Amino acid sequence: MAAFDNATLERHGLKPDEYQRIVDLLGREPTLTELGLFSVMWSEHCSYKSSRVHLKTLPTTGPRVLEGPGENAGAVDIGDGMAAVFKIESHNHPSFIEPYQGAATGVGGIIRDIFTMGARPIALMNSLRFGPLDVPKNRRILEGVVAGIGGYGNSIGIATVGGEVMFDETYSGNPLVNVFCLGIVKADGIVRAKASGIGNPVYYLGAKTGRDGIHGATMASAEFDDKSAEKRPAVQVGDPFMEKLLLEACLELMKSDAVVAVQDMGAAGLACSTCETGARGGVGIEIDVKHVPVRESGMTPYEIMLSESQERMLLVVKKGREREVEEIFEKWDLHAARIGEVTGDKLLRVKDHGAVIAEVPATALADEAPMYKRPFREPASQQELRAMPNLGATPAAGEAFFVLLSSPGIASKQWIYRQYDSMVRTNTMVPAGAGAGVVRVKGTKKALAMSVDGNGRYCLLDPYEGARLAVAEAARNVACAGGTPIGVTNCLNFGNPERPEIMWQFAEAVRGIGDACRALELPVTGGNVSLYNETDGQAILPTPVIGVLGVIEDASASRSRVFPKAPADIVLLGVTKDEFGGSEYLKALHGIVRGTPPALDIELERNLQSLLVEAASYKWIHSAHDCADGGFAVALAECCFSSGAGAAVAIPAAVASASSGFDAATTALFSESASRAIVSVAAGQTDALLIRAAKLGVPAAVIGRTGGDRIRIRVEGQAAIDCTVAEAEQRWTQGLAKYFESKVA
Amino acid sequence: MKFAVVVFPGSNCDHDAYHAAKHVLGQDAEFVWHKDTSLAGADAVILPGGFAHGDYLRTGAIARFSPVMASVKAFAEAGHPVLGVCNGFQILLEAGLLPGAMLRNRGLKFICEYVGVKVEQTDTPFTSACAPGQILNIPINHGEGNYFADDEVLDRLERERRVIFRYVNAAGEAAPDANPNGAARNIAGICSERRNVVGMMPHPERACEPSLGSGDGLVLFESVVKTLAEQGRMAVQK
Amino acid sequence: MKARVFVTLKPSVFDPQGRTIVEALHSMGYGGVDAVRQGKYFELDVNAGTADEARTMVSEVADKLLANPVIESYRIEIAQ
Amino acid sequence: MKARVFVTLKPSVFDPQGRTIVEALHSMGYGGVDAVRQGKYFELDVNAGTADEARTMVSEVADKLLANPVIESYRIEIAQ
Ligand SMILES: Nc1ncnc2c1ncn2[C@@H]1O[C@H](COP(=O)(O)OP(=O)(O)O)[C@@H](O)[C@H]1O
Ligand SMILES: [Mg+2]
Repeated sequence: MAAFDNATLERHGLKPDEYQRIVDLLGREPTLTELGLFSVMWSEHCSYKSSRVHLKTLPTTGPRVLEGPGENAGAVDIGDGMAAVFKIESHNHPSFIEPYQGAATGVGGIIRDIFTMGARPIALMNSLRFGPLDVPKNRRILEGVVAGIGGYGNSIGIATVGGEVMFDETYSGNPLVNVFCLGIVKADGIVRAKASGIGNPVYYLGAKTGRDGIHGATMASAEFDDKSAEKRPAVQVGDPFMEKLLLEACLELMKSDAVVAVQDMGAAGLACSTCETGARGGVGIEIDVKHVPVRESGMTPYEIMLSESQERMLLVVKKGREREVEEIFEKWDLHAARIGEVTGDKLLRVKDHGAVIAEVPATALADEAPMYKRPFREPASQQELRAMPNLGATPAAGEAFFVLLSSPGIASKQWIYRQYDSMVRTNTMVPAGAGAGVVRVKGTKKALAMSVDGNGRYCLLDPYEGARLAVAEAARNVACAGGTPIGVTNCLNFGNPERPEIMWQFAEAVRGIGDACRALELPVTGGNVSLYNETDGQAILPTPVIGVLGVIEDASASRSRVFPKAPADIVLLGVTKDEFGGSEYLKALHGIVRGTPPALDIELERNLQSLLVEAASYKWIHSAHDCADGGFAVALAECCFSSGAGAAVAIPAAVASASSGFDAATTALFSESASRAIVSVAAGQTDALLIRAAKLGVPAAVIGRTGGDRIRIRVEGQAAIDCTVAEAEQRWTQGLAKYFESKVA
Repeated sequence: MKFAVVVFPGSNCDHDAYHAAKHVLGQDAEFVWHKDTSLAGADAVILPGGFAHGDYLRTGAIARFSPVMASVKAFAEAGHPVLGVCNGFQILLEAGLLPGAMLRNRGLKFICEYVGVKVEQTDTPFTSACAPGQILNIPINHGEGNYFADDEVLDRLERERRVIFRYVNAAGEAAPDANPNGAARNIAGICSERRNVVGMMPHPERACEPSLGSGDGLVLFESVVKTLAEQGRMAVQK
Repeated sequence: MKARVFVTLKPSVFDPQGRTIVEALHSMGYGGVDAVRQGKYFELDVNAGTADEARTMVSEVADKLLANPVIESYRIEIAQ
Repeated sequence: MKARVFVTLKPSVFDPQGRTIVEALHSMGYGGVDAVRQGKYFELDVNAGTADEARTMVSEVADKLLANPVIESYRIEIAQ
């Protein structure tokens, strides 16, 4: 190991055996530029070296799948000759370092992944995790992240139609920012990032290259410690205006057949985009860094190749068609530069003013990264976590209800989504905060429904069940909106995979996602992995976030969770059992994450979802909402909020399973059993719904009516909750907002 | 009739205005790129919402120098209807086609939500089909909609009945709690001296289809058709 | 040549940002800060023969673009 | 006492606003402006015995609130 000392390798995040692999692949020592290329391409972030063995087990095929994992985003057929392109991605570490820009550039990155495929992005969602809000720093992070998401998405003009936010101490030093984007494209218009055609010119389009984010990709793959502050110069600044121009120009370009391949420059910038497009197409790419537009003077080729400046694209154009594409660049006032061409030798060759400074097989960088089967082991503490401690006296149900409603995890997220443009391009069918995201597809009768969900508490207690529950919940939310789930994307946020306990969480979660998706016949078309989310040895809750996309054949059948003003029957679908493990109730009232998460009967779940979709399509129901965090009582209240209607219902006691020791009312009201939903029924359709439910084997009961201005719940004939909608809503509305109240009148 | 929707780099409600005019209202509409200078054939011009030039520096500050703006000015001076929505309003202010300026929202946050908007005057081409005092439920979507002008200008606007829209509560009062952004005198929209140029922060084009939440904004588009028909200025196609 | 332009809101214009900052400072214990006004600051690299030429050009630029005379005023400094 | 704080992006940090302004100026015919960087400018009224005391307080305030140390740096001027 002559050429580089250990310190240099360590700075590049390369282990000695990894370095040896490089030498073997090249048949020589790498140059410094080459070392940099390997460093970023073989980082955890780009190569998935710890996660690949597991990800391979996920189901990725199905009749609707047009593009599975591997491309910039997944694509599924939605009928009418159209495809939906969607993906979720994390920007966790950058958002901790600089919340506004970290989140903003995260949004910018996922949007590029979508339009790179030729699709017009039409909706965004975000899944966020923060530490408790009584800590000022956590408030500042949340405030910055939300402003950054809005700042980017609002400016570029893509509606943010949904999301979720949860809080836990473990996210204090490691907030999670996962962003989802959906686009639509003609099914035969999908553009791949596969270079081809020897001699075709390679163009660089968009913002100039600066020293931003050099080693961002390796940073995202290393744990935080006290020294992370030193990595700060890496911060990238987002420019949504530039991206809007890129978006419009690229979509215009891709309408012509002059463009062969398009690839955005995200993590690992020019290095990644050149070797990946080359490797995918089985060709080589040669560029000269002297042509790359730079923002700062004195940039070295190493820096130019590794820079992560935002809002840049790589294009391969058909030879002879250059003028055509250049005219489009000019129309949009975009700077473009011809930086090289496609070659037949399968090498990524980088020149600096003609001198070759790196020459590496494109596949060595893109595909030959080491793949680790890291050891995994169930943590010794796992059994203890699953046991329920003795909790003493149970508070009155009415009190607990108010505590839950004002708990930031459950409270209204209006303070957040009010800062997002949720309507631009006039497709949004379900208002922000009223259920799954639903956007119509203009030019068709259809709409698309989408939801992102994940529950780190469940996953801590049982990562396998927790992951299955996340798939089920996201799909259920889509079904509640009237959508038939058709595809899944996922973002896997975990701690340090070099620790066997974390690797166990990861492996179990992936196994759970795979099993749930197979059972629900949902292909996983893409996703993202974010590891090393830990600070000083304290890992985040294992947090797989699942994004589900569904189709609503008739957009007018889309449903929100909000009760109608006119009186309607309320039907509860599913069964409530005594299931408090990992619940919001235990967290909000007792400050603990313990027990066994709710059991998931996947057959029941599947039938419930079919029923919900059918009931919406026949317009038997006005509204549908699943019972999730906080249980039945919280879900019922959420159906009342912003509807102007109250509800009076009577429910039976929960079915006893593992007894938590709570009284009958508490159990029935706050247990978090899966596979349940509250629907309000259109006049005269109750029987139709109940008959269909019975056929599908979904327990269903009329529990009361909407109306009045109170929320009244009786359990086993006893009054359990009786308050005005207004007083409940006030707590729910203030629960999160109170932490941010500005004193400016 | 034909609406011309001006597209600045960074406009993002251009398609929404176009969609409302063409597909909901059923009139003709066309996009006009900001580097073009011809508005030939247009009966009304819309400057749409969005973030022209990123809204960098100040909202509308750079857009007002776009080549198309000279034509918009001439079009307005000839008495034709011009509507600026949100960013379009901000551009009209910067271009001096309407008086005043925009400050950041009082709460410093971007706000996207439905608000109550009262139609104060119906003698403009964009409110002629409204009932006097009608309250529209339409969304706002901006970070800088805090309308400012000095008292003299404000008094003059009131005197000349040029405050066209005001933020109001459910009771129809322009009360402080109905004011989402701190705008002077709850002003949501104003018109020019000749009344043909209207700027407003709320987005009527987003509220043209009840299935999306509200159809209250369509009346503004219907108003133009009505006014132009009354003036015999164009052949109604519908 | 370097030019700096300071753009500030006119005294008669309410500055919501400045106000929020003062309140935040007070709640952080900085009672000693009575008032804050937020403005914009631009650094320009200009190509001009003399400082006077630079000033003329920069004033034009400030008048036309950098400041909005309805709400803002500006001040220019030229440094060689 | 009056204090002024100039907050600018660190030199290595990309300034999309500045870039957009330069491009606008070029298309308006001001080719003589080579570069623009946009920053923030604050005027503070502070209650302090001495200029040094004022400076100490204002630096603290700048560190904590006015500037984002991750991407910005600042400069302070105290005027009596
Ligand atoms: N970060 C966010 N961005 C946008 N919308 C959000 C966000 N967090 C929550 N919401 C919205 O608030 C509503 C309630 O969220 P949640 O309680 O997680 O929904 P559910 O109970 O259906 O899982 C949903 O409509 C959701 O889309
Ligand atoms: Mg949820």
